[in-house]
Amino acid sequence: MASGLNALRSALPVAAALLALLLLWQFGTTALDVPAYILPKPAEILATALGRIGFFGGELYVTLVEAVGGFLIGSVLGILLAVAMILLPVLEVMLMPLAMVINAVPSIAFVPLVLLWFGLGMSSKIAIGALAVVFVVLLNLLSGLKRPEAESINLLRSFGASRLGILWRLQLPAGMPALVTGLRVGLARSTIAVIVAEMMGAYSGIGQVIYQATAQVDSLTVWAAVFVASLGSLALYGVLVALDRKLVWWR
Amino acid sequence: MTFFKHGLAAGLFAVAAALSATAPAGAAEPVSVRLKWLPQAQFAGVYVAKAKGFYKDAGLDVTVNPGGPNINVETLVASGADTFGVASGTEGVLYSREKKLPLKAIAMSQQMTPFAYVAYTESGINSVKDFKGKKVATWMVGPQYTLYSVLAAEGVPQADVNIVSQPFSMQPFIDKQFDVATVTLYNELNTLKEQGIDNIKLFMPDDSGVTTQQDAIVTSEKMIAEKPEQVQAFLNATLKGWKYAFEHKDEAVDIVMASGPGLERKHQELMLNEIERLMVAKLGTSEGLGAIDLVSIGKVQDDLIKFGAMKTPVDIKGAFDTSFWAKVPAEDKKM
Amino acid sequence: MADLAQAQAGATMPGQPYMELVNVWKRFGEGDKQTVAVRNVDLAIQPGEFVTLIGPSGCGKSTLFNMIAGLLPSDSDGSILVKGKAQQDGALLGKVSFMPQRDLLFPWRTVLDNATLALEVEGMPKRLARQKAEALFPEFGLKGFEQHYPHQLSGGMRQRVALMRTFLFERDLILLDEPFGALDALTRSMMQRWLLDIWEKHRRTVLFITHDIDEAIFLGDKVVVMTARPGTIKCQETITLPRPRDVSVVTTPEFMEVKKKLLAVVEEESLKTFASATMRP
Amino acid sequence: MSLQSAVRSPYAAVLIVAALWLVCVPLFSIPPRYLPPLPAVIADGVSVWPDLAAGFWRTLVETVLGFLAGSLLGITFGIAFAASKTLERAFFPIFVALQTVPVIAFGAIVVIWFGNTILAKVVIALYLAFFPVAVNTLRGLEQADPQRIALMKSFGASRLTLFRKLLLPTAAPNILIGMKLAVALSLAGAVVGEWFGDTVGLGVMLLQALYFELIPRVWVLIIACGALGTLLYGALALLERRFVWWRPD
Repeated sequence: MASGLNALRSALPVAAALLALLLLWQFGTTALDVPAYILPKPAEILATALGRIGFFGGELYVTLVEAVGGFLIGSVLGILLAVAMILLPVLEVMLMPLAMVINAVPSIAFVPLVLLWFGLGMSSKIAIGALAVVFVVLLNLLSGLKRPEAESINLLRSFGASRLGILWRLQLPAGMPALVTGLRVGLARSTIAVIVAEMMGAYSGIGQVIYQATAQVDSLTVWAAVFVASLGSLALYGVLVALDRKLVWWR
Repeated sequence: MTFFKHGLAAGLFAVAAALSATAPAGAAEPVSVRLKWLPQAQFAGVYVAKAKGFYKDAGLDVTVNPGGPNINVETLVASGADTFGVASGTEGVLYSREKKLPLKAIAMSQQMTPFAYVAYTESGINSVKDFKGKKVATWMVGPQYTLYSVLAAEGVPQADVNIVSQPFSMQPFIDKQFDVATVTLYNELNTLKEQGIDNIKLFMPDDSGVTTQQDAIVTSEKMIAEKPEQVQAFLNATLKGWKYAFEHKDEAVDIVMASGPGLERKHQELMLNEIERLMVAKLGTSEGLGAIDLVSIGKVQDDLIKFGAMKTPVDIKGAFDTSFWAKVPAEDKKM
Repeated sequence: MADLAQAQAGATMPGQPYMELVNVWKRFGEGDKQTVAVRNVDLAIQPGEFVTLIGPSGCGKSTLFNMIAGLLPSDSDGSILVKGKAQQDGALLGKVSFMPQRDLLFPWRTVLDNATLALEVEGMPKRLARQKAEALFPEFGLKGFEQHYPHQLSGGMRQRVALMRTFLFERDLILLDEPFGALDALTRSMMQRWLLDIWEKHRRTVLFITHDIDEAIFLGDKVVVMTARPGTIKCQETITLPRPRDVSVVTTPEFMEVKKKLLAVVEEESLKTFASATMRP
Repeated sequence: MSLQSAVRSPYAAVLIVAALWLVCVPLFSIPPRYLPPLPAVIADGVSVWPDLAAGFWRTLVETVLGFLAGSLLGITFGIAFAASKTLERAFFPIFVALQTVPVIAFGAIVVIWFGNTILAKVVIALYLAFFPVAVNTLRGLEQADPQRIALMKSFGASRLTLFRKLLLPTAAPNILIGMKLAVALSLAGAVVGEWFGDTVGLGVMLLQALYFELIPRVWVLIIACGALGTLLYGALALLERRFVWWRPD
């Protein structure tokens, strides 16, 4: 009961702010007579989204499957790489500079290659999603795994713990918050990368909807698609925040 | 609208103008033209008109703004962000008018359908009728309706053809993942040739009686109402630029090459040749460059409505204003 | 547990020290940059003995400790013997029950699971380890806190959890590195008495580092004083105060006498450290 | 010693990768559309060198401007959020939601609002960059130890002094973490921004390479983007070493 009230209290400011923004948008565009092809009214966008909810839902589903697929593959790869680098420091010395350089390249720059390699189907989107995630997870987790001080490691060593034992009992749990940060950043990146890749070439998905609607001067569909996409990635983000509480329960 | 004119946009445009200010252009009117794609020989006329001073002579200080994916020329021209545009084509203008965008086409660059369908010579596909039961790839951002029209004109039921979405890359066709693929005559066809693929057959929509004029030159209704003389001046100079480009191709390619980073000269030369073929075809020769073919436009609209791409027909004479083109001096448009 | 400790202690020959350091050195760096952290340390610890070690800060106590715990190899000119046998590099790991200065509790583990950490590393099934630990909770004054997380505990309680973790790792030698250094005086003296109770019950061999002379005398059978860096053993003082000891022992003349003597030594060493630190360019 | 190895290892890695590239492509006869031979890539880079240099410079300028503006805005929001819980509750979730909006969907709108100037790219870079800076500034400011704040207050420090002498330095390491994330995002923003009708820049060239299927060119541009990103990241890391020499506790 009390927690429900608390939740309400913390949700109130954001609800108020959102409502204020939407009203400003709605009445601002009306008052200034802004045409829909420049900035549609929120009510129209919502009506368009709801009116073709099945269509948008289907396209969003494709995009989310690609984003989540890429996210999962990228995360697992990133985690494995980080663990390998912690266990084999030589690997870190060799691969880290390369990882930093690749991470510095915006993942959209790889879209052309990925489309050529994996075709227009879902696999190219999953690949670009994974690419957008892997280095964020790697870099974050690696710094997290290194967080425990030498003293804690020494304590475990004095108990006779092996390298793997130290990793499992100390470094992995200690690296959890950093991993979660990496996952959060990665999820947002993979969704956007997937949508961009869909725009550049795809059979379906929200990005392709946006691209086609733009070509056909259908700005309401563009905005509705963006709105739906944002709702989708917010939902994913929500799942991750809940996961965060599970993975980092002790804070 | 007013908000953008007088508020944010105006201020920012002032900054923009200050940043991109060219030499003091005397009385020349600053206007801009938005292209549908990145700088390439497809827009040689515009670049030539600017480089050779045709615009300046006409009293215009033209800024050429390239396009890109997710840049919609019609929206930019309708909103006043750009004065003129080389927009998508017949379909795009029709969609825009249906969506109540206050813009009109004043000329049509390409006189015949620039799309064509390619199949390998050994595939046994000898006519559009043979598309039946085959995997045919086309771009799903508009050109699919041209394919539908072609199939309809040839009496091939759409349901009998396996139509799939085509990537921007020709690689799947090269790898024979499709039986038939769509090309533009000025770009993808050349890409295929450059990769040494010449065992192909071409099927042109115009041979099936389907013509859709592309690369519409558009401007806003406001411009037409308030500054018709500028609209006329722009059109005259642009067509003159095209004529000059076709008569001095080497120079035209030089000018295009200087306008975009990292262009391949060979590819641009081929492109200019094909663009010439498209622009001087049909009315392009009999009437002159940029002619508007209201009959073909009417047919395209009928088909778009039939295929569900448009819901309500628009007034074609209102959407395509032929009056400016009619007033272009013959020496500027006749080849 | 006491039986077990005695049984293990019984394995040493009568009169033979449990652990012996013979001419132990530790140098860091090479050539001109070389610094000597520990120099020529000779020390014998008898089974069941409570040895306290004091010295000025930075005297190399912790380096010495790390070597005894097996975390740091000693230089090759000396050796560390356990029950008369020389220990090769790393051989001591897992043989000494080690408690570092800070409690180093893992924030993601409950108090109970922090206490069983060493047992888990040993490979004991979780259920068994927990049972074993739970039995010790009343004795360590932590009953009812089994499922708490470290951040919910006071400093004294955290230290007791760390001690319990050390005790549960049943080895003949317990190394305690200033375990009460961060506690306030009241809590500290309570913890000292409590530690003695526990020790008397279990009789494990203890080596205890501190920089508090009172603490060293109060707890130890033997007080070892280290010199300023490079650290070596300056003197050893056997404490004959009767056991069990309680707070009143601190005010006895015997205690005062030992303290006076040690204070003089430690003072001299501290001054040396201070002087060398302030004279450094 | 550590500095030396730090300087040496990236070069070593680059050389190793180059060598592998050089050897593996002919060895396993990898088709050029997957990975063109390194000499072909280098030759292509040389052939467009003036454009590449101009594009590199333009993208660099856009990225830096967007990054600086975004960082400034992010720090401002971070401070505002730290100062007012209500503000944070009201706007933080909206900012999170904004992060999920693909800007690239709004090419035309960006051009309508911000023209076809460098400003449009800067705005997109700013939009992408400000959020990580805001989040990390907020987290950093929240980390200030209440006891230290009390200490400063006991010295009679004003709010401004407290902020300048304690809160900001405490938050600095976190702010820099945010800025390191932001610099990569600014680059992505600048590249995408160039897709909205520009003539100069790495993004423009990338787009052209994509549609003309110039695979060696794509690799040239990926390498150029990587160099640009690494350069900026390195500059930031240097700045970090200069201004945040202490370790956060």
